[in-house]
Formats: sequence, structure tokens, C-alpha cells
Amino acid sequence: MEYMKPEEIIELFKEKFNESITNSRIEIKTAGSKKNSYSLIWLEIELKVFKEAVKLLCTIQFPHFAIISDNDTGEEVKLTYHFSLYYGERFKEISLNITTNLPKNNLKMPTITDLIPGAQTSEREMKEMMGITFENLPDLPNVFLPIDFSKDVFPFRKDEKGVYPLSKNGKHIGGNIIDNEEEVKKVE
Amino acid sequence: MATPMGFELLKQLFKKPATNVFPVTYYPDSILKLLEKVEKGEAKIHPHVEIPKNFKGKIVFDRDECIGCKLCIKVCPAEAIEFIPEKKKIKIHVDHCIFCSQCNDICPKNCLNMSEEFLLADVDRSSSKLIVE
Amino acid sequence: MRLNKYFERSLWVFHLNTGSCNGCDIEIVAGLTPRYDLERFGIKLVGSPKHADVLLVTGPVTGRMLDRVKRVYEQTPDPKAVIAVGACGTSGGVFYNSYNLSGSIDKVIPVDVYVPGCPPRPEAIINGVLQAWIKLEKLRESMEAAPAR
Amino acid sequence: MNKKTYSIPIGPVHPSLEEPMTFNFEIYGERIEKVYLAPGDNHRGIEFMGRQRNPIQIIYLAERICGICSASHPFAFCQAVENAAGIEVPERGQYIRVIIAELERIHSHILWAGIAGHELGFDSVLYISWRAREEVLDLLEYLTGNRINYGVFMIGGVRRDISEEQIPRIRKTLEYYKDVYGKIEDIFLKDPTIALRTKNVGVLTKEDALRLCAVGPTTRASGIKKDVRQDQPYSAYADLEVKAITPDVFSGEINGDVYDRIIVRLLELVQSIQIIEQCLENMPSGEIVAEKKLVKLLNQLKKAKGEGIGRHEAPRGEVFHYVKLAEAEVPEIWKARAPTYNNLMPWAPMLLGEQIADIPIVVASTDPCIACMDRVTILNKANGRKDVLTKKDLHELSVQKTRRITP
Amino acid sequence: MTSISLFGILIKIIGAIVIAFLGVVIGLFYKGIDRKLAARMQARVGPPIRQPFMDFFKLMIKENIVPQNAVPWIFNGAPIMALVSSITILLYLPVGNIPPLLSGYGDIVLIIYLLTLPAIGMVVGGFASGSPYANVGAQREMVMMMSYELPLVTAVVALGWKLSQVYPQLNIFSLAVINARPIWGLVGPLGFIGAILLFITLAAVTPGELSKVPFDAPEAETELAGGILVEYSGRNLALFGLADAVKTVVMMSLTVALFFPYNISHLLALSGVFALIADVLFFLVKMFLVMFVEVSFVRIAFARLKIDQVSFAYWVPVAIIGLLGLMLIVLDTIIV
Amino acid sequence: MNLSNHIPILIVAIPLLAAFLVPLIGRINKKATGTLTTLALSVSLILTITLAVKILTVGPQAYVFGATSPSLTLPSGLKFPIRIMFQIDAMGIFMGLITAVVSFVGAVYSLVFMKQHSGLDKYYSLLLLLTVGMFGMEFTGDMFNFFVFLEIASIASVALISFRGIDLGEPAEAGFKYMVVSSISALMVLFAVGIFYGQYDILNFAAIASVIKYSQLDKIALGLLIPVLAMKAGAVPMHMWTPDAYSEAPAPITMMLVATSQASLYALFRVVFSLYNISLNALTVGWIIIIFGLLSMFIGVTMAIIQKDIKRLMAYHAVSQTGYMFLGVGVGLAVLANPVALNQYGITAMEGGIFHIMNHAMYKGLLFLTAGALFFRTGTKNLDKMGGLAHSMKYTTIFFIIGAAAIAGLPPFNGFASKLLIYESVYKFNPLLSIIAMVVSILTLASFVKVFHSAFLGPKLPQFKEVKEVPRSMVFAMAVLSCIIIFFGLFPDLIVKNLVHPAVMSLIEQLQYTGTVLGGM
Ligand code: SF4
Ligand code: SF4
Ligand code: SF4
Ligand code: SF4
Ligand code: SF4
Ligand code: SF4
Ligand code: SF4
Ligand code: SF4
Repeated sequence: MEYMKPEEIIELFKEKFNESITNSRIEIKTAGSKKNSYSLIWLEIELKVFKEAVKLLCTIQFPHFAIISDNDTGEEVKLTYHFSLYYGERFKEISLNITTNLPKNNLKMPTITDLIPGAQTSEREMKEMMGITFENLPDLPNVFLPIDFSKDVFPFRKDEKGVYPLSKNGKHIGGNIIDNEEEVKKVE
Repeated sequence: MATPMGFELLKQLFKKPATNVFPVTYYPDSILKLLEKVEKGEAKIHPHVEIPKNFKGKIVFDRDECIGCKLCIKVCPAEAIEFIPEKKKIKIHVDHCIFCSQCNDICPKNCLNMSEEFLLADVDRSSSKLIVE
Repeated sequence: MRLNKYFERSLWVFHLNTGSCNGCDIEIVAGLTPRYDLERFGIKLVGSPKHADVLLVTGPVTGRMLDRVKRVYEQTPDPKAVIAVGACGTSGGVFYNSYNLSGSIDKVIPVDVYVPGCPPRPEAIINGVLQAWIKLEKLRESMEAAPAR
Repeated sequence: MNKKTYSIPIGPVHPSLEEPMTFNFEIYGERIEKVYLAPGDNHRGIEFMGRQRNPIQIIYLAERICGICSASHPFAFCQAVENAAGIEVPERGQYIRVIIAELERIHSHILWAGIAGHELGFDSVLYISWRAREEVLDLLEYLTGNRINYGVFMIGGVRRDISEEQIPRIRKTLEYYKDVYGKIEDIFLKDPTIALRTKNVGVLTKEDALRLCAVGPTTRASGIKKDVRQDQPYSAYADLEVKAITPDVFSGEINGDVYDRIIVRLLELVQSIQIIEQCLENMPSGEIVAEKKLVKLLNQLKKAKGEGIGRHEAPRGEVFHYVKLAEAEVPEIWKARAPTYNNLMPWAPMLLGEQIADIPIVVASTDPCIACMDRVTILNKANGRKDVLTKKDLHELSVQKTRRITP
Repeated sequence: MTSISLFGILIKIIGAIVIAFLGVVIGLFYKGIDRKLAARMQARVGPPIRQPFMDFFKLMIKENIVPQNAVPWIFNGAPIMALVSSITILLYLPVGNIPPLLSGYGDIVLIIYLLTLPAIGMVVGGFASGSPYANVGAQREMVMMMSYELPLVTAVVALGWKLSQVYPQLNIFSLAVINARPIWGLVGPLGFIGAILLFITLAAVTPGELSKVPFDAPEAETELAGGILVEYSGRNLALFGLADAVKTVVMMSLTVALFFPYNISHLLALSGVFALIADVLFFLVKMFLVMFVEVSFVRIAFARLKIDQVSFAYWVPVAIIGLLGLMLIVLDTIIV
Repeated sequence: MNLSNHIPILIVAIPLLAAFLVPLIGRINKKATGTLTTLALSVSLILTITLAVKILTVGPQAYVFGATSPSLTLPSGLKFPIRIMFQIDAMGIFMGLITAVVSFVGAVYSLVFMKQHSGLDKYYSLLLLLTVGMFGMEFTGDMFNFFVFLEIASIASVALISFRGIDLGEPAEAGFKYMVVSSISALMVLFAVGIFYGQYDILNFAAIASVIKYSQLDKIALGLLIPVLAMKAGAVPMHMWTPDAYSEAPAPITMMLVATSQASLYALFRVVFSLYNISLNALTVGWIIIIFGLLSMFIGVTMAIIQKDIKRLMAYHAVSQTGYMFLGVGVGLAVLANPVALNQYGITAMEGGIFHIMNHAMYKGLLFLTAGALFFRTGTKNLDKMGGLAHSMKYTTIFFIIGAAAIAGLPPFNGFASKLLIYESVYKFNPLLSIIAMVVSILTLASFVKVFHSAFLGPKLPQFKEVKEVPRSMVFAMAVLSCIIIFFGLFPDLIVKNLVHPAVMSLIEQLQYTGTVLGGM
């Protein structure tokens, strides 16, 4: 089968979406004493072309989807979709990480489950944990959280909608802090 | 019946079992009396499976060497080490310890070590047996 | 509650995982396999708490398991004993500061014997059983002595 | 007989699941009509805890995502941190990592064989195979000081070297497994009752495996040659010829059923032995860890900035860790994905239409570890609901916490 | 059932108590041996042989929990029924050359019926506990019962028929009669093969009757958490355990009586009490051998079958073997 | 004139009289109708028992209407006056006992069970008429009278089946089906009667038997009678009416319908044994009957297993159990001409078959009554809708267990006693027969365990929270049957020796039967 080089892949994306690719980077890693190398691609793209990009990806080869990483940076939510392409031969696999930013006030994502059904678990995780609405994702009961969990609390958020973690030293790590019993009471 | 498993089982019937009969083969008449006898040296307990060198067992602490630098506390993943400010020494709660020996590695004075003791079960988790200081 | 000397010789065990990492659980199963063979002591794993005499509890008790641990404990017919296996069962271990964990089993149900270790070797678990025997035998002796008073 | 379907809850405490996990099945007679999964009984909030700890502490947390892959998660996590912070692992360290990882695979696959036998009501298999498994555990204990949760991985390498005098012992174990392997293969693949219970049961088509993103032996048994060790060789695997194993190597056909998953795992056992032998032969000399001084390492990590991923082919499939460091004591993001997370969706096509009696073996055939599946933590601040945390629990927690901090 | 003298009745009652006691003791003892052997084959030390006794005494002091959904008198009655019916069968079984305590009309049919009773007791108990697992278990037990009945009955009837052809005047269905006339001596070569087939049939039915692997679908621990018995605890569980032990003895002695009724005393030229003891011991040894082959070995050397596979196995291959055996025996008689 | 000589007529006359009195009384006091019926039937029952004792000690009885002694009125030669004549031998009284017990129990049970229905006077008089019809069929010694009583019973049955409401679809349909079946069979019986009368000019069973030539016409008559009577007895493949009829009739009537079916069965045996006996090709006819039996047994039970409606389920079991009777008697018939085999096992087989008739009437009656009790309290016959009733209906549960154990042939209940006789004998004829019979028995057991589970076990359902035990008279009715079942089960030898064996012998020894009437010709 035809394998595209990482540069070619990035080219392909840039050609199709030009400005919408805000950032791209190829990372080459070596391993072992023979220092053989493999490559990773990091892409940052705008939300509006995200679905199209995944579609394009699917035309190269049916990608393996790993997981969605979340990062609540305050103003926006960064989602990184981790894919890999070209399984089956040594050193040929390319890890592809596509990041996109969602504004906090409009956390809507197109679903990719129509293209890659296996992404469902991860999308549902993001829905439950991050409060991201996936358009056209069937509204199934919670997988991770209890069925009757409140619909306004999203444990992965670092803002007021997140949970209140207990930290051992009261340092601010992500969410709001409960440091003493009075505050515990206030929260309740 | 002529399955590979069948043969294997029948063969095994005439071999010695693989069991290491620690601490005794069967339940003794009275465990208390047995332990008493062991104490007195009248009876023996079957040894457990041999322990390799560098086994990570219950932690031992050389208190005199410790300088109270708290580095061990910084890396302990289980919050098993407690600092006693008035003595500037540490105290290890073995019931919290996960036997990773990370504290041994970081201690600048090498005053922490893993022993070979691993039979730590107790009816009280804050008994003196489970606190090293 | 009645006790007799056959109780210790025939401890049927229900294994309850309350959110552990499996380390302890596989060591418990290993305890049943030929090298250690807990069945020598009449110990066998059973599938229903109704049949159990001893609960072998592992893990730091996650929020969702909290009620279930209590329920399993209630469903176990008297007399019964609880052995907490592993650091996270005894104290929380590495899982000490999550808000979804009770941290240790003795906060939920009474625990008779603790087996520290992460995971404890199967022999350490056997040692835990031995501690339970000792405790039971002492208890029995005190119960037998009681009517005399 | 009974026309109506009825539902059977399995779990969270059920003998066929060593870990807590809830399934709900709608059953018609003995046939499964619908499957509902409700994970979440094992939520510990490991990622959450990790975001409050320094990377060295996280290694041990990652180790305890699951005690069975207790080398895999640290392996992937360390790689992710190394990639993020730009740390090079010395070659010797890479080789030792692979040896430990492959030894783990041996123990894990044999463990699985025993559990599978047990789920089939064939306890002799459990006993016989676990007896053989003790050998590798002894070896691991000999090398690392612990039977499970070895604690040998360190960011930048490994914590313990494999010395010259330890090598004969490793070789002895490998010889032992070459011996035992034939027996295990006979028992599994030539037993009529096992064949009866596993052939054409829990079929996952290649198509479904791809679409549902299955990983590990589950996907390979369906004919997809996917194996990170082959596709994107990392660490010492880059020097070794590793080939993804599919069942046609043995039987000439691919059905994607439970039987095929057995074949794949058994063949991987042999593969692991070969990999370790190669490693022993080619083991380079030198350092085993990039930075010996832990205090220095901690400082280095505190100053590092960047993101990185770590992938490792665990016995059950690929584990995937993503770490983002942002010049802080603790990582900004730590994301861990374990194989069972991906192998969850394929259960539905495997289980539908099968019988109650097939549930344990089908579920076990993907070798699930719910321990790593249940990722997230829950707290409802709006109303302290019961199955989350009651006010009292919360209170107690904070009290203990206070007690711990100021004893 | 016919009128007997008061003394006779007294003797029978005492005999019944003694036999019940011995049956239970031997049953538990054999269970211990079975566990020990299985353990040894699996390379383990295994529990001491008296382990089943300790389990029993332990269970007797345990709390007896009756689930909320259960009807208490049925729930508690089921184990008693299972035990009593298994013990009753014992009274009909000959030991060595000692004739059975009770006998009369068609014992063996009675035994076949009584054999279903412990199973029914378990089914009723399972249904009565109102847990879904127990429910599925009970349904499976019923399916099993329906399945193994055909081969079981075939084996028994075929033997009876053969005997009736040779000794038309005897009460063929009495076990004492069968016990005194080994089948092997009555048949020609064809019939001999037939008899072997029948023995195989009975051997295949035995693990089913006793709910042992590979036919233990009703109790399938990994699927149903103990199935029928999930909700039982304490004394009731102990009684079911006893019933199981006694049933094992029953199945073993039934096999011995039907197929290996030989005695040893005349070979050793013993007489009187010694002959009696020798025969009883020999009987126990035969039982042990049968148990080893049919139960201990089989239960650890195979995987559990699914209930539809069990049902198929009994209705088709095993039943065909049984019917073939029957046919051969009939042919053997007609041709000669 | 000795009153005891008139017992046969009194047994029939008292219910008949009561049947006419009931509507009259009903005008004055509705409640009295039931009491009167019960009273009449209890008198009948006592008289039947008395008569049974007499017959079993003295010998068969003949009673000729309007004559003091049967033998006096009998002219010599072969001409018989057409007159009503009862001719009761051990077999007849055996059936009479069943009828007497069942109808008495049915009446007692009806007292409360039917309370809330209107038209009770009609109900009771029909019930009495049905009883009369049954007695008549069993006692009569005359073909034409048999036809008349058959019709009486049929008409009463049809009316009773649809009693629950002619405007309700199902009862009416069931009644209609039964009517069609009855009319066809009546017609055929009439045909057969015609054939005999045409050939021999006589209608008396005994007389026909003594002259029967087994001509072509006789064969046709036999060909008409066997299927038709088998149909009325509910044998497969002519069983289609039973589930409807049995399930739609009120429970006590269902119980009596079972007895009616058995009266037809009796008639069948009577025709085959007493009328034709060895004159026919016993082996062939025997096999025909055996095959009827096997089919009924197997198809009945397999159909039963899948039923949802508790009474339909029991109805299919009735079909299946009828098979046992056919099997036992069929084997007896098949070896009728072979004295060695007959002695070795034929007689035992027949004893089993005949004994099973009585046992079946008892336990199936009991089962239908428990089903009625469930219906009475829950208002449903659907098993899926029931559940947990053992919590509140303890006695009914116990009776059900007894009935179910008996029908499944578990020791020590009566079903076992009769089935044992069958197993122990038919295998000598053909081992497969025993095997099938035993397997069917286990299937029956399984089916009833299932019913027991769905109806009685499980959690207490909210909709049945108010349910309590049925009233005492119903409990009493069921208790009577239960006692009989247990008694028969415990002392089968007693019953077999004193009741069943004579009945069988009276069937086998044709001469004994004809001789009663014909004076030892
Ligand atoms: S061994 Fe590990 S867990 Fe134990 S005290 Fe040291 S660092 Fe902490
Ligand atoms: S690291 Fe060593 S010296 Fe420092 S406090 Fe800990 S034990 Fe003491
Ligand atoms: S104690 Fe350690 S090994 Fe055991 S379950 Fe907890 S984390 Fe895992
Ligand atoms: S005090 Fe609580 S949080 Fe801290 S280690 Fe103990 S159990 Fe865990
Ligand atoms: S009891 Fe049985 S099913 Fe449960 S864990 Fe143990 S061996 Fe497995
Ligand atoms: S599924 Fe895997 S991890 Fe889970 S209990 Fe079984 S073997 Fe252990
Ligand atoms: S899949 Fe997960 S839980 Fe299972 S062994 Fe691997 S890391 Fe552990
Ligand atoms: S998956 Fe969950 S439990 Fe596991 S490491 Fe991630 S956050 Fe923690």
C-alpha cells in the first residue's frame, strides 16, 4: 500500500483547509540502539473545519482513534483527538494529534461517531466530564457518571462548573478549593 | 477422557503436589497452642517461599542518621511518611506504605531501607508493629 | 452468635473488590492455586455472600461501592469476619486524596484483620488468615469462659 | 418457555468479574437481547489525583491503575513525560524496560488463560496454568523485589539494573516456559469441551473491530495486524523484529471468536520469550537511567514545558498516556487511556445473541480490566446525593484529611 | 407396606436411622476423598479428608437468612425434602450382599422417581428464593432433569427387561434381585457390548444427576454465583450439602448394584461376619472406584457445558447410546 | 321387597329427583339449592359405597326396572324385551364410585365458588343431571340406554360449560365445540346401536356379547365406536375440544367433565372387552389403543408445557394422563389372547390402567379445584399474571403440591401407585413403552414445577396484597380429594386387591359379565 510521508499529510491538510490550520508540527523520535525513527504529527485546526478534517483523514486510511484529551484553559477548552494511521508494518505508523479550541460559551462539537463509531465512549466521556455537546450524538445515559448525576456539574472543568477537589495542601489546582470544614458546608 | 488435560491430571496424581505448606499443612488442633510451642521451640513452622535479595519488605529506619530533610516525604506516593517537627525526624506508617522504596532511593543519608519482613497482618492497623519511627 | 471450633477450619470466603487495582485480587486468587493452596485450611471462595464466613475486601471503597459494601456485609450471615487486604484497603495507600473514595474499609464496615502490602504476597494473606484464626480462637475461649462467671 | 424477556443485572459484585462493574442484560429465555453497560463502580479518580502530584509520585499511581499491567502504565507514562520534557533514555534502560514489559506479558497471558479456564468452569486449567505462572512471578520478584507492582520504572530509565549473575536465572525461566508452552497449548487448543464453548462464540468481525477501534489481542484475533511494538516501535522494540500475531498463523483462518483470541494470546507467549532472548543477547552496557539524582530530576521536570504521548502495547492492547507539562510541580494534564476503554464497545456485537452462559467467557476473552476503565470521579455539589458522596462522607473526608496534615 | 409385626417395624426404624447416619457419614467422607483427589490431580495438597464434616458443622451454627421474597415454609422445606428423599433411596439400596432394608414392588422405578426429588427440592428452593440468578439456575436444573431422564430410564429398563427374559418369575425391578444377578453373565457377545453402552450411558448421567462439571450449568458459579443456592445460607445450605453427599452415595451404589454387583467373600473363602465385612469393604472400594471415574476425574477434566449443549448431549448422543445398548440387548436375546 | 335390592335405582333416582326439585326450591330460597344438591349427592355417595361393598362381596348385580328379579324376567331364547336394565359389575361400580365422589365434592365446592353467580338453580339441576348421566352410562346394561344417558350427560355438560355466560365469547365457543363433539359421537353411537339391533335384534350388552359373530358389520360398528368414544375421552388426535371445554367451565364442573370423559373411556373398554373380547383381533386393536395412548401422553404433555392459562395447561395434562390409561389397558388387550403373557404382565398392566382412571379423577379434580381457588381469589387464569400466592394461600398451595406430586407420579401419592403398575408390566411387552411413559412423567413433573413457580412462588405481588385463603367449604372439598390421594398412595395394595383387580377381572372375563344377566349361559 501507498504510505504518505508526514510532510505530505500536512501538505494535504494545508491544501484543503489552508488558513484553518493554525499550527502544525512534525516530531521525529528515535529509539533503540539502532536509532530507528518514527514520526508524530501535531495539528491545530479551527473548529469549523474539524469534521471535514476527520473526513479527509478517513480518506487516507481508516484511522485508529485512541482518545480525546481535554484541557480547560479558562477561556476555552482545548480538545486533542489522538489518532494513528497506517498500522500493519514496522515504523510506518504515524501518530496524529489534532487539537481544536472550543469557546467556553459555546461548547459544541460535531460528532465523529458517524465516521468512527468507536469514538463514542470518548465523546460520551467528554460530554459527561466536560459538558461538551456533541451534535447528533444520541443522548444515551451516562457511561461514567451515575445516571442521575446533576447535569450542571462537569468534573473535568476547572471553572465554577467543575468539582471541588480536596487538595492536600490547599493549593489551587484546577478547581475550587475546599480547605476547611466551613467551606465544605458552604458548598453544600 | 483422552484429552491432554486428562493425561496431565492423571500423571499429576502420582506426583508430589506443588504446594509449599506454609505455615502448617493443615489447620492445627489449636493455633494458640501451636504458636506457644513454636515460641518454646518445640514445634516448627514450615518456612515460606524463599525471598530474593533486594526484596521490598517492611521499611527499616535508622533514626540516628536522619537529618529531617523531608525529601522522602516529597516523593512518597502514599503519604506514608509523617514528619515530626519537634524531633525533626520522620515516622512511617506501614499500613499506608506501598513498598515502592522510592524513599530509600532519594534519602541523602541512606537511612531508609527495605527489610525482608513481609508477614505484617495485624488486627489493629495502628499497632506498634506497623509504625516505624 | 454461636461459635464452634469448626468455624475456623472451614472459612468460606467472599472476595469483594471495592475499587482496587487488581493487584491484591490476583494475589488472592494466586493464594488458591497450587503453590499456596488455601483450600488446605478449608478455605474456599464462594460466589454469594450468603455462603460466606469471611469477607476478603480489597480496594479503597469507591463512592458507588459504598452502599454495596455495607449491603454485602449485612447479607453475610453471622458469625462473620472481615479481612482487609492490601494497603489501599487498610488505609487508602496511594489513593489517599480523592473525593470519591472512602480511603479505607474500616470506615465503612468493621474490619477484623488488616493485611498491609501492595499487594501482599499470598503468604502474607495466609498470615492474615492466621491472625483471624488467633482472634477467633481467643474469642471462642472467652465465650466459653463467660458462662462460668 | 417464558415469552417475556427479563433482565439480569450482573455486577457490580459478581464472581465472574473480579472487579466491580455493572452490566444489565435483557434476556429472552437464555439468549441475550440487549446489553447495557454501566461502568463507574471502580471510579477512583486517578487522573484527578495525578494532577495534584509530582511525576515521580504519579509513576506509582499509574502502576496502580491496574495491578496486572503494572509495568505497562508506568512505561507509557514515563515515555510521555520523557517526550514532553525531552529526556533521552539510555539504551540499557530501554532494554531492561522491554524485558520487564515482556515478562509482564508472560505473566498476564498465563493469568488470563487461568481465568478463562475458570470462567468455563474448568478450574484445573486455572490451577495448572497459575502454577506455571509462579515461575515468572518469582523471576520478577527476583529482578524487582516485588511480585506485582514492580516499581522499577523511573522517568528517564529504570531503577534497577539486571546484573550478569541474574541472567542465568532469566534464561532458566525462559527454558521452563518453552517446556510448559507445549502443555498449555495442548490443553487449550486440543480440548473438546473448550472448543465447544469457545468456537463461534463472541464473534467480532474485522469490520467491527476496525470501526469500534478495538485494540490488542482482541483486534488481532479479528485479523487486524495492529501492534504498537510493530507499527511504531519505541524503546528497544525498535531494534527487534516484532510481528503482530493473527490467528491464521496457527489455524489458517480468522473467525474473530473466543477461540481465536486464545490462539493469539498463546502465540504471543512464545513471541515474548523470543523477544526477551534477543534482548539478553544484544543488551548494551551503560547507564540505566538518564538522571540518577532524583532531586535534580524533580527540578528538571518542574521547569519543563511541553506535551508528549507515550504508547505501549500492554498484554491487553495499547495503553496511551498524554502528558502536558507547564513549568509546575504537577503536570497540567495527564490523560491515561487503557486498553479496556477501547475494548468496551466491541462487547455489544460480541454478546448480542449469545447465551447467559457465554457472558463470562466472552467478557473475559477481551481480558478486561475494569480497574483501568473507570476513569473519573464524581461529586455532586448541587445535592449531596447518596451514591456520590453524602454530606457526612464529605465531612469525614475533610476531617481525616485535616488529621493527616496536622497529626 | 404389607402388615408386619411390631418387632419388624422397630427393626426397620432402627435400621433406617442407622443407614441414614451411615449414608451421611459415608457421603461426606467420599466428598472429602473426592476433594482430596481432585486437589492432588491439580497439584495441590487439598483439604483434609474430614473437611466436609467441618464444613457441615460450621454451617450448622451459621445464621439462617430467609430472603424477603421467599415463602419461608417452602424455602426452608426444600432442603429437608431434598435430604429426606435422598436418604429414602438409600434404604432401597443393597450393600454388598446385605439386601436393602426396604424392598418390594418396583424399587428401582421408585428410586428413579426419588432421584428427581432432591433436584425438585433444589428447583423449588431456587424458585422460592426469588433471586434472578436462582431463577435461571432453577430453570436450568429443570431442563437438565428433563434431559437426563431418558437415558437414565433407558439404561434401567433395558437391564430389567433382560432379567425378565431370563427369570420371568422374579420381581425384576427389585434391586435385590438385580444385585444378585450380574448382567454380564446373562448376555451373549452382542448383549455384552450393549451392556457396556448402557454403563456408559449411566456414567454420563451421573455427573448430571449430581450437578457436577461439565453438567453443572444450574449452579455455574462464574455465571450465576451459585445459581439455585445463591440465597441459601446456614442450616439450609448444610442440608443441601448433605443431600448432595448422600446423592453421590446413591448414584455410586446404584451403578455398583446395576453393573458390578460381585462380591468378594467367596473368593477369599470367608464366611459369617468376616464375609459380611469383606463384602461391605469391597463394596465401598467399588463405589470409590466408580466415583473416581465418574465424578472426581470428570469434574476436573472438562469445561462446563452450556445448558443447551447439556440438553443436546443428553437427548441425542447419550440417549442414542442408551437406545443402542437396549437394542443390542434385545437383539442378543431374540437371536439366541 | 328388600330396599337394598333397589340401591342401583336409588343412586340414580335421588339426584334425578333433586334435579327437578332444585328449580322449585330455588323459587323459595336460592341458597337452599346448593344444600339440597349436596344432600342428594351425599346420599348417592353413601348408597354407592354400600352397593360397592355388596358387589365386591356378593358379585355383579343386575337390576331390571319394574321387575323384582332380573332372572325372572328374562325369557329364554335370545329375545330380549326392550326394557331399562342396570347391570353393575365390579368395573361399573368402580366407575360409579368415582362419579359419586367427584360429584359430591363438586357440589360442596360449588357452594361458595358459585355463590355470586345468578341462575344457581339451573346450575345445580344441570350438575345433578350430569351426575345422573354419568351414573347411567356406567350402570346401564343396554346399548340404547347408554346412548340416552350419554345424551343427558352431554347436554348437561354443554350447558354447564357455557354457564359462565352465553354472551361471553369463550365459554360459548367452548360449549359449542363440546356440543358438536357430543352430537357427532351420539350419532355414531346411535349408528352402532342400529347395526347391532339390525343384526341381532337385541340391545343388551351381555346378550349381544354372547352372540356376537364379529361380522363385517360388527367391525364397522367397532370402527365407529372406538374413535368416537376415544374422542369423548379426549385422546389425541381428537382432543381439540378438551382445552377449551376444561378451561372455560367453572372449576367444579371441569372436575366432573374429567369424570364424564372417563365414563366414555369406560364405555370404550366395555365395548372392547365385554362386547367383543377375544373375538376381535386383540393384538391389532390393542396396538391401536396403545398408539392412541402414546400419542396422547406425549402430545398432551408437550402441549401442556407451553401453556399460559393454568386450566388449559391442566387440560392438556388430562389428555396426557388419559394416555396412561390407554397404554395400560391397551397392553392388557394386546395380550388378551395369550394367557401366559396375560398372567405375567397383562393383568398388571390393566390394573395399572384402570387404577389410573380413579387416581386421575382424584388428582386432576384436585388440581382443577386449586386452579379454581386461584381464579376465585385472583380473577385470572393467566400464569404470567399470578405470583407469590403461597404467601397468602397456604392450604391451596399444599393441595396443589399434593395434586402436582400425584400427577407427576411421585411417591407416595396415588399417581405413583398406578403408574408403577404400568411401568412394571408394559416393559415386558415392549421396553420402549415404559421408557416413554417414564419420560412423560418427568416432563409432567417439570411442567408442574413451572406452574408452581409462576403461581405460588416469588415475591408477594402488590395487586394480590388483599388475597387470602379460600373459604372453608372449598378447602374441605379439596381436603377430601387430598385425603383420598394420600390414602391411595399409601395403601395401593389394598385398593388394587379389593377394587381394581375385580374390576379388571370383570373386564377380562367376558363370561362373568354376560353370565350375570344370562344366568351362566
Ligand atoms: S516505600 Fe514508598 S510508600 Fe513506603 S514509605 Fe517509602 S516512598 Fe512511601
Ligand atoms: S530523606 Fe532520609 S534524611 Fe531526609 S527526612 Fe527522609 S529519612 Fe530523613
Ligand atoms: S493495595 Fe496496592 S496492589 Fe492492592 S489493590 Fe491496592 S493498590 Fe492494588
Ligand atoms: S488519612 Fe485518609 S486520605 Fe489519608 S491516607 Fe489515611 S485514609 Fe487515605
Ligand atoms: S469465586 Fe470463582 S469466580 Fe469468583 S473469583 Fe473466585 S474463582 Fe473466580
Ligand atoms: S478481568 Fe482481568 S483484571 Fe479483571 S479480574 Fe479478571 S483477570 Fe483480573
Ligand atoms: S488493561 Fe488496564 S487494568 Fe488491565 S492490566 Fe492493563 S492497565 Fe491494568
Ligand atoms: S482512567 Fe481514571 S482512574 Fe484511571 S488513571 Fe485515568 S482518571 Fe484515573
